[in-house]
Amino acid sequence: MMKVQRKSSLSAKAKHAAIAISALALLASAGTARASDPLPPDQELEAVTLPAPKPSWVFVDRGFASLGTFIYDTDTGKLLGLIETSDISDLAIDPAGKAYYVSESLWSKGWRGTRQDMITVYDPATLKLKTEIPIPGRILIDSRKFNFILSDEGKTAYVYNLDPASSVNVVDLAKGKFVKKIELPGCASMMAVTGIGFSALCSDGSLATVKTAGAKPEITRSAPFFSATNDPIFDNFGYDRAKQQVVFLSYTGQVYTAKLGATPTIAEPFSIQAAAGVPVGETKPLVVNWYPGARQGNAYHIASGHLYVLMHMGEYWSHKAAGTEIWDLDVAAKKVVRRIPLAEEAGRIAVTQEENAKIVVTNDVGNITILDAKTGEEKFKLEKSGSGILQTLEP
Amino acid sequence: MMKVQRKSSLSAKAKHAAIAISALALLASAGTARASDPLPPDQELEAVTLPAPKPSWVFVDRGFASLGTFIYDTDTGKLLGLIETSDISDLAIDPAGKAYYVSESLWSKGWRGTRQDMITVYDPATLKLKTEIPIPGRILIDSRKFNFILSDEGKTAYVYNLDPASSVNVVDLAKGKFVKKIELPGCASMMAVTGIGFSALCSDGSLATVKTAGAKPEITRSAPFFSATNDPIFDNFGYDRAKQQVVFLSYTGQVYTAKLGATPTIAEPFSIQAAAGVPVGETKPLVVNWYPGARQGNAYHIASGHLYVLMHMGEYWSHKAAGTEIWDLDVAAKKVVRRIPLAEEAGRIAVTQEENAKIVVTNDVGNITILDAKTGEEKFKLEKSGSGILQTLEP
Amino acid sequence: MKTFNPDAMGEKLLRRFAGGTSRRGILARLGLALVAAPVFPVLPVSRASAAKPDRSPEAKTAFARSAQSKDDTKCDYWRYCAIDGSLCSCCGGAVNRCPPGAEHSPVSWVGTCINPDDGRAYLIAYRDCCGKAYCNKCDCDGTDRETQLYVPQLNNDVIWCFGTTSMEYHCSTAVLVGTA
Amino acid sequence: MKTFNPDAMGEKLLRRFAGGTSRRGILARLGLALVAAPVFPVLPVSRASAAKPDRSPEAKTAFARSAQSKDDTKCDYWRYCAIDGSLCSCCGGAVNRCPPGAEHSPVSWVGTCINPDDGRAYLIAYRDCCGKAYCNKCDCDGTDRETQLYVPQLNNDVIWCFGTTSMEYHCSTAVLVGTA
Repeated sequence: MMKVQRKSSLSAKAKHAAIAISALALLASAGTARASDPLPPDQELEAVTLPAPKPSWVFVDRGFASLGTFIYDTDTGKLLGLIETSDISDLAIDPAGKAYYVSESLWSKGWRGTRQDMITVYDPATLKLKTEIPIPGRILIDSRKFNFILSDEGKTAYVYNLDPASSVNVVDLAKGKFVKKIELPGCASMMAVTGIGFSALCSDGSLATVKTAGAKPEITRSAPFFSATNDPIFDNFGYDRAKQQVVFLSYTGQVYTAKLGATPTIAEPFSIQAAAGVPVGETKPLVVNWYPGARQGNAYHIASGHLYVLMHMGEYWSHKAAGTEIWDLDVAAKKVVRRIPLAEEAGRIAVTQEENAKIVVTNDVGNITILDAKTGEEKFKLEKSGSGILQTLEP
Repeated sequence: MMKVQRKSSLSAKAKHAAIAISALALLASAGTARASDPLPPDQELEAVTLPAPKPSWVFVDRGFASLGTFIYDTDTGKLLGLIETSDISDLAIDPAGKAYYVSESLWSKGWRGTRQDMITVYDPATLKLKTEIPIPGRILIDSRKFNFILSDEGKTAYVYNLDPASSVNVVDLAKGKFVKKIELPGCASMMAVTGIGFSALCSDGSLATVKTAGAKPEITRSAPFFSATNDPIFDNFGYDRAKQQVVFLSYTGQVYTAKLGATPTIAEPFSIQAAAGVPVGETKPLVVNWYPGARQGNAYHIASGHLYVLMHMGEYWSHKAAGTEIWDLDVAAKKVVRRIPLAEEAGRIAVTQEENAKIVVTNDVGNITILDAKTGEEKFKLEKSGSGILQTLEP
Repeated sequence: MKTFNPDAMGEKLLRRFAGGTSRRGILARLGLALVAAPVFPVLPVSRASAAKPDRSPEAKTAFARSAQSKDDTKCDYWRYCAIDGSLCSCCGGAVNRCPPGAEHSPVSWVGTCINPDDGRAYLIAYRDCCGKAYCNKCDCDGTDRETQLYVPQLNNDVIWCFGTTSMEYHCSTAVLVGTA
Repeated sequence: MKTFNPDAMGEKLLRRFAGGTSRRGILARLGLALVAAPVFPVLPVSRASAAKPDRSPEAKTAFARSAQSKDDTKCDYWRYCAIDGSLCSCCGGAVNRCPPGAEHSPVSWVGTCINPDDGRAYLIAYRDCCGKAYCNKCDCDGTDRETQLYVPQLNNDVIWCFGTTSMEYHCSTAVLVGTA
């Protein structure tokens, strides 16, 4: 097996041969030590199986043009396995831990041939393919948390599509069937709303809520509450499924909380910079300040209501810049309670939903760092492991 | 578009913002300079097209688990385009420059589904797919030069297969059709033999020659002339198609030349180390010496009869170690006429078949260096461009 | 304050680039998108496009202040203020032209960039070249006025290979459409 | 001088690992390979397997002299003397066991490695785990007695995913077969 980017270990070995040889006198005695019986042959073993997904696990997509999502245990730093997420696919985890779902687009001949969109279902114990559910389409974009979401305790999936009109494909996971397509003009990034359907962020600065049950879906919109072009809300945000509570963050650092439902209520925003005692973020150029940013720049710890945000110094429109600090925001208290400087700047952040939460950050070359969320202490550093989206198990 | 391993240029930019701002006074005058008319809109342009392949071009496979083969011009160091070679595929270039052929294996659903083996034909000017020729199978291995070869002035292709019995699939490229399968037990790495068929290296240390024309292929073998397990001949070697002359190199550094035909003749070997005035390579451990090695460790300049060999210091069985020097061997004179030390050790080497030949070497992280073959002078260095097989146009 | 309507612009682009029958499917679908989306956003690029635009350095983004107009294989080339991806000019193509074998997407996301030579703001269409493996050369990520997925025409993460034979992303061009 | 016959060994491996009906196709084809290949090589590992083997450091390869038996996630672990690829022990599997979801190839290439604890030479089957994307963790390339493509059982570049549902290469195991 040939592979790219291998260390030339052999060649290094050859160089050290001379040194090895000079150490032979020492090795000789160990080399001749001998047990009486030879080692027994290995028994044939089935592939390793996994327990149901745990809150301590983090799911690390390897990144654009890379295949697969690694499962790491943040308790041990160990790699547990790989879920077969194809390029630009999305992963969703059954809340009861009964399946991994991959929403993906495959062509019949590599980059060419017939396009096939589907939700592929994997057994969480064996990671073997269980079934494929064909769907009529999905958006092609590097994965985001809110383009493929589960609802109704994992019985329904919503798959976002852009072709380039925007719509949502509704899939009955219990029956393994595509149900219907709902047009959703000008909106994206879905949140499941219990008993209703889903909500989504819209280009007019509103929150749309879609009742999916009826023959014809009903779409209502809140009053506009943000500017989609002047101070956009990041389409990565915090969501407490049980409480139906969302925490949004805008480019300038405005924090919005919303309670979802048939008629969502959206609270007055506050500034994360103000919450940290630094100047409020502005949209005009030439002002260098702390801004939130990065590709996946915030992670919400649901039980404690803390939002962990990747922050960097820069000017406005630097919203993709990697974070140099993690700000730990107590959302209810409107207070940044801790600022954790990062040794390596980070492009993505996730948090485990454990009581003793761990923060996971990655950078563009795929180095993963696992930190204690309370102390900021570095627990593990895993090199070249993945630069794509991070996910943890959420209640 | 999100991608892996991007430099965080934006973030660096943000950091420099403060500096930029302090330089504003200087910029101000330039910023207000203004032409009278605005720039005209761009015209719609077709994709760039390419001339027929040139001897100055080098074809660089991007490596295992990477897609595509870059075309670089060694005269300019410029990237000209990408041929769609899928993972573990093989590329062959029509000797008349009328087509690029990709021998490949594609599954209908990414890593799963139905296997489809084919020769895919690309137009050399537009790099667009022209046709696909289905074949019954091929070996899966990272690409080598002699698993997919053309014969009869590009009218016939031989595709090596291992399933795990070894065989050769014969394809009529002129008619776009698979012709037949020839069992080839214990042999591999094919050389086209004009008017006969092909020869191949065998595990008994012989050279097999296959007459393909008849209803039943005839396989004859030379007397064994090398040890396939004690001092194997690298399955990458030099081949002069016109003269039907091969130059083989063994792990210890023995150089064999052979004249192919119905009954090939194989000359007595000589030692490349002896040809350089250093001790002859041996098979026993503990002897540190110069050895040939690397994944694609030698390249033959046909017109001059020089073999360029990647050499390293090591012990025997270090035959995959990257080269630290290039040895320029005048095969007919049995003399190493130049030793070129390399700044970065190299895993692959190729030479352009121009009169003023250029040597191309790459390493495992995909850095390409282009050297003048006569002087050893570095002409271009191209970072992270490909770590897979290198090919040049051969007469 | 004059505002910039990316929808109207999208239609203009379509008219210019998407002629011919083979792309009728995509046009039909886009038509739907445009008709069905009454709330599509307006982008406040008034600083650049108003009658008396303020093009002083104080009004420019960090990108615009350091942009150059000489080398289109570098990320700081002025047209790349909102590009994301590999530059086609490094992949065998050109700033506005696909490499051999790649297909230009008829639709795209857009940006408004300031040319340092004349100080004017121009509308740039970042049209992806599609149907070949990811080039992965000269990867750039300009983010001036780039927004989120709910405004896809102004989001540079979407794979804009619609109406092409294959949706495989190869690289991105920066086509000058006109003054903004 | 006792010689080692990798073909006979191949058959032994097949008998042990390839039982069951689902792999009959591969067995049939392999049978063909074994029958049709009268010239398959013998590997001179006499230093390791002769009645009175010379296992002194002077007879060992550079790999064998520096090999260890404690950590099977490192390239210098003794069984990896002729492995090439990602170690399954770094990918959620074990030295002789596939990671979740991967399928063990019934056939493999082989190596003869010396265990530093007892000084004995053992036959190691490098069975690939297949059907998942390339793991790309702990990539190692041991080359003791590794030869070229015309002796595929002793070549570590071949993708040894024969008789598995998918031929996608994930990682490699090092299964101890017995003394060499």
